[in-house]
Amino acid sequence: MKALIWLSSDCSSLEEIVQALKSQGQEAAILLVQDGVFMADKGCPHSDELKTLKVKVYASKKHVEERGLGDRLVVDVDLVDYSRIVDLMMDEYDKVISL
Amino acid sequence: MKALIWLSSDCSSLEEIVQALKSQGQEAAILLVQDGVFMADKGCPHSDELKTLKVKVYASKKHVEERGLGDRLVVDVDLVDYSRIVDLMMDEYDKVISL
Amino acid sequence: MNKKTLGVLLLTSPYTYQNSETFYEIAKAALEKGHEVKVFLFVDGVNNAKLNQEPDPERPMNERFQELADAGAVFQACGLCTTARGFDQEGADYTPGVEVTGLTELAEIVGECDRFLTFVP
Amino acid sequence: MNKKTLGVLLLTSPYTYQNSETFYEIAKAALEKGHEVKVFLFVDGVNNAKLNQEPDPERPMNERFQELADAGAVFQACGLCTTARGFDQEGADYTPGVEVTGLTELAEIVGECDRFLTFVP
Amino acid sequence: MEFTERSVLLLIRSKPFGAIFNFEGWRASVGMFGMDHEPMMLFMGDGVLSILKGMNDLPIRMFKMTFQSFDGRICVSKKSLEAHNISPDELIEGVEVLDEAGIGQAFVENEIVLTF
Amino acid sequence: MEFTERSVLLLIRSKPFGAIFNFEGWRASVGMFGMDHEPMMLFMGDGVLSILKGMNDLPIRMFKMTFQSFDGRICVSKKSLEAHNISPDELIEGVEVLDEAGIGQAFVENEIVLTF
Repeated sequence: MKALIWLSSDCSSLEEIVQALKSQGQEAAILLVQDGVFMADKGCPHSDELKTLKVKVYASKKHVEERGLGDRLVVDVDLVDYSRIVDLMMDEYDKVISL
Repeated sequence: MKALIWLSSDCSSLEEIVQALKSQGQEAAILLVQDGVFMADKGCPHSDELKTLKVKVYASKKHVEERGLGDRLVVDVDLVDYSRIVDLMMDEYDKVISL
Repeated sequence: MNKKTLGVLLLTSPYTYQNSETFYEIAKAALEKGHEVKVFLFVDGVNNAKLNQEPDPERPMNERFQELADAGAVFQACGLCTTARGFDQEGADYTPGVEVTGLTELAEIVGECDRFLTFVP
Repeated sequence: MNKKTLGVLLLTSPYTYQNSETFYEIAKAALEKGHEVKVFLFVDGVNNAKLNQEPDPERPMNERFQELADAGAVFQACGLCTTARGFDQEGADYTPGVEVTGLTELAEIVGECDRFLTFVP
Repeated sequence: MEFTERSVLLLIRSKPFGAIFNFEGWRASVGMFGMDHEPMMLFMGDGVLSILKGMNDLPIRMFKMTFQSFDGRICVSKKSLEAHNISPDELIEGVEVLDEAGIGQAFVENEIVLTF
Repeated sequence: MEFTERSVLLLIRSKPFGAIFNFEGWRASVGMFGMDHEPMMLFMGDGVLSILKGMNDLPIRMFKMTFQSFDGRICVSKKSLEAHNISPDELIEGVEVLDEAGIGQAFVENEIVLTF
């Protein structure tokens, strides 16, 4: 099972959920949308957490750009548009966990 | 000038505002209402901050009780009802800062 | 104690946020003590004035607004917020006594109050 | 790729939260790819369906809901949330195509979807 | 797709009272029985503040009783409890405390996740 | 009480875009000029994320231009900038960075505080 974690705002419990999935041999990836993209910003106290989780991180291109974070991201993210987000949710991953 | 800080949810910048007021020789007190009362709970990572600020802290009695925090408070608070809250805002303090 | 005026900015929806409950209790207590209360409904705060909200016995919003208005509270609702949300711009969807106005009226309240309280989300 | 069904739970108000924008874009993209979209409006999410929202050129909610419904999206709105907020329990205040139902219909969507997405505040 | 009876995870992360999402999560969980799903509630993060025994449970009492009468599982993250300095004996009756493996299984076994 | 022209503090603590409160704070600040108040905007906490130069300012451009044309002061907390790892040269034009004393004065000198 491959889970996609949709993170739109509050990142509490994110690390716990990712580690718990890993403990069961499951794969997890994170999709940052809306204010969730601030988690990859160099000013976010939780950006290190995101890096040390060593999971694939996607971020909504529109939400990163409108917030002016293009040059401020410190996490390696794949910028994705809505079409790709739908493919991630519907085809590339088996389950969506909304946070 | 005596400022009453109405804290209903998010405690970010609380410490900074209290210290800034003190730096100008002003007095500040804190009124915890609604989810703001969780800040005085023994499980809140910011309860120590509240203690070290050494300011008067009031908390809405109704909001503490309905949340079941009566025995869990680790900050010395004055429990107040709505009537007292109005007196604090209108008479005992000169300005309300809503957070 | 001197009678004073409390200005209020309410930014959130009823039922969904406890702000509406706390606002009511604070406004009622202030009016009972002889203070004036002037309220500006802004953003989702305009939803508080909507008529025909089901009379949840615990939270009868329409009755509460009427009760506060009858006791002298003044209510203004932001016009742009009102029309954006599909409510009548003349106030026909709102509790009687709630006037649909604009930010100049918020500025008026700010100039006429002794204390000001914002109910944030 | 297989055509699948996306279930959506929308909990927040339009204009106030970006969720409504993102929901629209995601639902549109999913429908264009041939997926089905089934939406349950819950808590303040029911406000998204309100008719006569001012056609903000950037965010014409009524047109967007109509466009999604015309493209096959199914919309249900929680009945208790609807009446609590003062809207007609038969759906007369809502965009055509939005049905006022209850949590059993949310459970139906949960049983009929391949993926489920919650738009939290 | 065809209707399928499912195991459903209600993930509750919000505080009680300040906003109604937490309580509406309880209501939604009960609604799952209407179509014979098997719902499980999982309290994580600030959601753990809503299963304190001392809390006034009037807003959710009926939902909780119904949920438990259908043998719905009410679970909480051990890690979140510890982070909030809550001991298991402060919790309402009938809550299972899950360790990391238990949390992992919850997300694996439940096909659908609803978040409040 | 009688109407009084005032100095008014608009305290902006919310993030931009995810919810509209931040942008509505800009709109309210401009509204203050309608009754000849003297508004000052103060960005603290996550509010500092809304005055980045690279942000798409379309939703607030007109408010910002109007606010500045009336010589309204736009201020930001130095401490909040540092906490968010933002250097002053990343900010939009015309923002004053306030240290602790400046923040203290802002809360002392402005008679009324509106929070967004």
